[in-house]
Amino acid sequence: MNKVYNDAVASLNGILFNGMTIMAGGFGLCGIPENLIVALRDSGTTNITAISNNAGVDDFGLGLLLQTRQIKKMVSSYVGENKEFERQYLAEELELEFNPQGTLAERIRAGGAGIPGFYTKTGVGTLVAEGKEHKEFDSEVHIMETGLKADVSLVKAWKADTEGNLIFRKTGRNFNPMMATAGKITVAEVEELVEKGELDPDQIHTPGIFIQRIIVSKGLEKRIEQLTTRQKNSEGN
Amino acid sequence: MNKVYNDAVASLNGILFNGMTIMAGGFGLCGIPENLIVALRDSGTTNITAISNNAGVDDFGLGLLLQTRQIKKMVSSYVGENKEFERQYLAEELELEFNPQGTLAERIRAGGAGIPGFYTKTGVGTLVAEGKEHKEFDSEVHIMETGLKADVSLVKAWKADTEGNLIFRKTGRNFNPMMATAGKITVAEVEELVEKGELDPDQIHTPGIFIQRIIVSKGLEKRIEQLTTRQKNSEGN
Amino acid sequence: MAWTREDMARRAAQELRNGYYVNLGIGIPTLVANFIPDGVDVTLQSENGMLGMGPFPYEGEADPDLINAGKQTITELNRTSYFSSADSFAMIRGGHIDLSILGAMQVSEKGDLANWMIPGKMVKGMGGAMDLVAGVKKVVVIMDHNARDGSAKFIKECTLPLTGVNVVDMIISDVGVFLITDDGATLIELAPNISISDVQERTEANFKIDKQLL
Amino acid sequence: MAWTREDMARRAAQELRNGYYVNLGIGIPTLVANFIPDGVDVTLQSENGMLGMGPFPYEGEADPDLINAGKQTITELNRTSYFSSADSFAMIRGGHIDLSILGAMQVSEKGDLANWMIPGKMVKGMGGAMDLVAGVKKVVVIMDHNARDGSAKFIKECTLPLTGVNVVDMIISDVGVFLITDDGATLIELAPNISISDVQERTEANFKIDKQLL
Repeated sequence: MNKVYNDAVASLNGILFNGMTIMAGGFGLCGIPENLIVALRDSGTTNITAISNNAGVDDFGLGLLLQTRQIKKMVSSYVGENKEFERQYLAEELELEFNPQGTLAERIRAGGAGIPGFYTKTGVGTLVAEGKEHKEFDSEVHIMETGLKADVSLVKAWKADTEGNLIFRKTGRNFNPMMATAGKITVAEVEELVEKGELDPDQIHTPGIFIQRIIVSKGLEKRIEQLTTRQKNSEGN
Repeated sequence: MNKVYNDAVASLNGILFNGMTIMAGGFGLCGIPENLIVALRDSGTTNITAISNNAGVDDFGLGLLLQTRQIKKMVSSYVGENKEFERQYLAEELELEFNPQGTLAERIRAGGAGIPGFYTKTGVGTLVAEGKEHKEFDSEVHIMETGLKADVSLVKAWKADTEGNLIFRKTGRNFNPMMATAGKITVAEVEELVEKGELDPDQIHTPGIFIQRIIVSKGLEKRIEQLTTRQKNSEGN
Repeated sequence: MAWTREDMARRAAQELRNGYYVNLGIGIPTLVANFIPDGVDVTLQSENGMLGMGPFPYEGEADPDLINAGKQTITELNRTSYFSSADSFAMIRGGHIDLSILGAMQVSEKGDLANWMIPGKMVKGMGGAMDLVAGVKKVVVIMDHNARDGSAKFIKECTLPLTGVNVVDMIISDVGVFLITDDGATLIELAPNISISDVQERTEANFKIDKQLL
Repeated sequence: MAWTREDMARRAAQELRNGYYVNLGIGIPTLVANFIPDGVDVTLQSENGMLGMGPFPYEGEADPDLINAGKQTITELNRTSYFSSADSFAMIRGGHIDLSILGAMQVSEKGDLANWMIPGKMVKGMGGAMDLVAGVKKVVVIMDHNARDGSAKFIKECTLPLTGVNVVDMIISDVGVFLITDDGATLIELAPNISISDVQERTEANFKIDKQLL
C-alpha cells in the first residue's frame, strides 16, 4: 500500500467535494499544512466547513480560503488575527461556531475515538452551554459536548515514515494528532520522509493507521506571527 | 521540589490509608510497578479498592496483595491468571467489577482529564450496560460510562528525569500513562533516573506535572507470563 | 470431511485485504497470521498497545516488555509503533481497525456474539472483546460448529451472556462459511464432503443458502 | 498612588508557591514571570502544548515551531515537555494546573468572570479561557480596577457574556487585592495611598474589609 504522493495536488485528488468538512491542524500559523491548504484553495472546492483552532491570517494559512470565499463555516476557538474573516463575518457571509479551545480539542479526540458525547465543566453558565444537555456529577453541573469528525483531515508533521507513522516537533504538534484520528481520510504533510524502521517505535506520536496519504512539503514558509526576542546579555523575557 | 525518594517504602510514606483506592499500571505482568506493590503489601494497608487491568498471578504483582487479603475490591477487565483470586471471589470474600478493557482505559483517561462521563457503544446490550444511562447518537444506542480516579496511582516507567517526566518502553506502556493522570498522588517506579534535560522534550510520554514521587526499581524481576519462542531457521510463529 | 483448525484459519486469511489493519484474538484466530496470502500486506494490532506485531522471538531473545494481548512474548517489525491502552482502544472504538477475527461460544442468526462468560463457572473477564466487536469494521468468528456435547453454537438467540449485539459479519466453522447481514444469515461455502443437510442438522439458527451452493 | 502594571504583576507573583504549575494569560499576567520570588521554582504551562516555557529567544534564534499561546516565539528549558492540544487541556480540565493568572473585563462579587466578548463588537473567540477558569485549581485576575470611562469592573452581576461562573478566587487591581470565597468578597490589601473609601467609591460589588485594614 503506497501512501506517498508526489505533491499536494496529487494527494487531494479524488477526495474533495463541495460542502465537505475539513479539519486543518495548527495553532496560529504554527504547525499548519501549508502546501495542502494551497492545493485545497487551487482545487476550487466550495462550501467548506473548516474545523481549525484559528483561521490563519489574511494572506496565509486558512486565510487563503477565506479570500476566495471557499469556506462556508468555521468551527474555531479564536480568530482574532484575520481582517477578511472579520469582514465576512460581520457581513454575515460566513458562519462561525466558537468552541472553547479545550472543548474543541476534546471533541476532535472524541470523534476519532468513537466517543459520540462527553461531559465537561467548561462553559457551564456561559453562551457555550446554551441548548446543551446539562447533567450533575458529584453535585457539579456539566454540559454535554459531542464528538467531531471530518471528511478529510489535513495535518502537518515533522517526520513520517512510508507507513504513515508521524513525529511532530515542539509546539507544532498542537491539534494535528487528534485531527489525524478524526478524518475519514487524513493527508499528512511532512518535512522529512524516512524509510520504515528509521523511527523509534516508542517515539511515534501518530501511528500510520490514521494516515492514508503523505506528501513532503515543498517551499515551506513557516511564517512567524509574533517574533519576540531578547538581546544577548539582557535579563528577563 | 525534590520528587525523588530513596526506595519504595519511603515513597509511600504518609499517603496510604485503609479503604483507599489504588490504581496499578501494567498488562498482565508487563509494565507493573514491582517494588511499589511489595511496599504496599508490607505497609499492611487494608480494604483496598484496586483498579488494574489484571490481578497479577498468585505469587507476583497484585496477587501478593490478594494473598494477604488486603484487597476488598478489584476493578479489572481480565483476571484469568490467578487461582487465589478465583478462590476468594467464589467464596465471596472479594468484590469484583468487570469493565471492558477499552472502557476501563477510557474511564481512567477521563478521570484524569476532567471528563466525569462519556458515551460508548462498547457493551450495549450486554451485562455491562445494566443500570447505565442509554442515549442515541446518529440512531445508534450508546451507554454512559463514568470517569475513574484514585487516591494513589502506582505506575512503572522505563526512564524518568528528576522533574518526573516519564518515558515508557514497548508494551510496558499500557495502562501506565492514563493512571499517572488519574491519581491524586502518583508514584512512579522507573528503571533509570536521569538529570533534567537528558530526555528529548518531544519524546516524553508523561509530563512531570502528573508525577509527585519517583523511585528507582531495585532487583526488578520482570517476570514473563508466557514465554513463546521460535527456533532459528524455522518458519512462521 | 470437516475443516481442521488450520483449514479454518486459512479460510479466514482469505478475508484479509492488502493494507488492512487487523486484530486477531487468542486461539485459532492467532493461526491466521500463518496463512496471509502472498502479496497481501496486513498490519497486526495487539490491543495492549502495539501496531505491527511480529512473530515470536528466537530462543533467548524474549523481551519481558514486549508481549501481545495473550501475554505471549513477541517481536517488533520495522513498521511497529507503541501506544497506551487508551490510545489503543480509541483506535479500536473509533472504527480504525479493518478486521477482527475471534472465537465464540455462541453466535445468533442476527449476529449477536457470546464469548466471555458461562454463568455458574468462574468468570475470567471480557478483556477487550466487547470493545473489539463494538468498534471494528468487520468481525469474523472462527469456531467449531458444535459444542463438545454436540449442541448447536450457531443458534436463534444466544443463551449465554452477550459480548455484543448484532456484531458478527461472518462465521467460519468446521462445516462452512456464513455471512450475516441485516437480511439475516446465509451459508456461502461448505467444507469438503459436508452437505447442506449436514449443516442444517447441526445448526439451530435460520439461514439462507447461497444460490451457488444449490 | 495606585499600583502600576508591574506592581500588580509583582503582587500576583506572591501567589506562586514552590513546585507550582502555572498558566499565565496574555497581557499583564505575562509580566508575572519577571517577578518570580527567589527560591520559588514554578513551571509555566502554555496551553498550545508545552510545560516548562522559557524566555523569548535571542535575536536570530527564533523557531517557528516554538510559540506560546499568545503566538509569541519562546524557548524551551531543560524541564520542558511537549504534548497535543487534547493532552494540554486534559491537564487543564483535569485540575492538574495549580494557578492561572488572567485578565478580565468584569468580575462579579460571586467570582463570575467576563473576559472574552463585548456584544456588538467583533468577537475574536474565547480561546482557552473558559477551559482554564473551569479547570485550574486557583484563578487570579489582574485588571485595572475601573474601565477607561471610569465605570466599575468589579460589580454585583456581570453584564457582559460570561467566561465562567463562580471561578475567580482573587482579584489584583491597581487599588488593592480582593479574596473571593463562598462567603463573598473581602478586600485584603490596599495599594499605597489608596483608602478604603477610595475603593468603595470605585467598586459596585459588595465586599467585606479584612480586619487588618481597619
